[in-house]
Amino acid sequence: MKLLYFAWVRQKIGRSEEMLSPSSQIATVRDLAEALKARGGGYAEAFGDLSRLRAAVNQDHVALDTPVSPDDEVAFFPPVTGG
Amino acid sequence: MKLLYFAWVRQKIGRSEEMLSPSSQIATVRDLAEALKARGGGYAEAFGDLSRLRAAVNQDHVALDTPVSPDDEVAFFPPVTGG
Amino acid sequence: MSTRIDIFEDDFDAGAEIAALKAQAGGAGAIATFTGYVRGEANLKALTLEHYPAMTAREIARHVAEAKRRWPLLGVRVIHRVGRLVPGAQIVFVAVASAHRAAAFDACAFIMDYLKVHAPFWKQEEYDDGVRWVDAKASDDDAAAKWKR
Amino acid sequence: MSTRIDIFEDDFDAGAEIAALKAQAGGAGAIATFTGYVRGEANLKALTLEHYPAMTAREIARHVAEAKRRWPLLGVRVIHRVGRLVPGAQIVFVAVASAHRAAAFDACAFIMDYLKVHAPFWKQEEYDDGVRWVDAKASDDDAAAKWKR
Repeated sequence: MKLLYFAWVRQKIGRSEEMLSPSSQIATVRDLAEALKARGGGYAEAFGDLSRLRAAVNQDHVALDTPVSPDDEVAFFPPVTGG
Repeated sequence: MKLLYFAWVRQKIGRSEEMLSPSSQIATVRDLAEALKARGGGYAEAFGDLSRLRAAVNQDHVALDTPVSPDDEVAFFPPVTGG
Repeated sequence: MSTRIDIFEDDFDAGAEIAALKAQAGGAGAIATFTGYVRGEANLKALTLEHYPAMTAREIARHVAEAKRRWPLLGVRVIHRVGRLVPGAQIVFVAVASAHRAAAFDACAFIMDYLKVHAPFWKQEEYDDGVRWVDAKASDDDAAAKWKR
Repeated sequence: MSTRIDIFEDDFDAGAEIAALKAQAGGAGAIATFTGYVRGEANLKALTLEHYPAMTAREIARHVAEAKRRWPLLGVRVIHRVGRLVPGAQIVFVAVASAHRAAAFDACAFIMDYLKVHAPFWKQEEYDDGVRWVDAKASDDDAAAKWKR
């Protein structure tokens, strides 16, 4: 699973992307976000308030309850501010 | 009085402008149009159907019943087609 | 607010006009433009535009002033060509600068609708077999009427 | 229908883009454009735009396709800059060619409203005393919502 982070999510985490082999417990975007939050540090800050985050799976905006699978590209970012 | 003609009004009359010393009978734009029509020839053609004509006095669109005075600039033309 | 209105035979450079407007309208966040071209429909060879210079200049200035009253504008540029124009040629250009995009778009469309309907221009179409004067169009009257209030 | 979409750091020449669009959209009678600039409000030093390249390109293409479905368009050009931009800099350009002006204006405003709201860009403002991420704006959401039907 490829993870991408943008804007202040990227800044808090300290990287713009990473690869992850998700555990079988991770069924949805929310599960993934909770697992990342549990890493603590910048991750805990970035994922501390999920209402402030938006997500995309394979470049489509999705709700947190959307299923994810290991070969997905999942992105986390603040609400887009537009151009 | 300065008279100006545009588009097919100009073409039928054969000139784009002329000076006129209006008789005291000419009180309105309509009177002026009728007097010009009475000249016959191209004027009779141009002013044959007043519903097809529009007029301006001193560069303002006006109705045919608008008064005119000797120092006005009066223009006759078809409905504008815009740019 | 800078306003420049020209009615002439010359061609124009839309990019240079946008840059000049931006230079004059310092804080502009938005410039909306419209460029109109002669369409080569039905074997049209050329379009010849005639106008009433003193009245055209006054009327366009009045419509631009009305646009300034309705929207917070920072600059307006209007160019309208007259004379003989062949299909594909630029015929009209309106650029409006404002802080925000909605005002720039709306004012540009507003000025264009008036130009296309009420400005004292008369068009003559030229075909292989002769010329004919264009009649005023009802659909354009509708476009201008929507701004009435 | 020609469609060109670019998201890059480079500056652009609006006039050259209009000319290129016109050349590709032969019978166009109308080109409406919008150019957005960085506004230098409240001592802003610069704006830095970040985006999600794969998603940005897809989303903009989808909005342009939706505009083509709604209006009879002959060509669309979209440029959006990313990276660090100072006040006064060009940031976005949309040009739409159509046979008639209403379609060109409406489609241009439609694409701009979507770009300003839904396109996956994030903006960071830079001041003398630091930087801050810009929050999503409700007024822009309203502008995009008016096209829903």
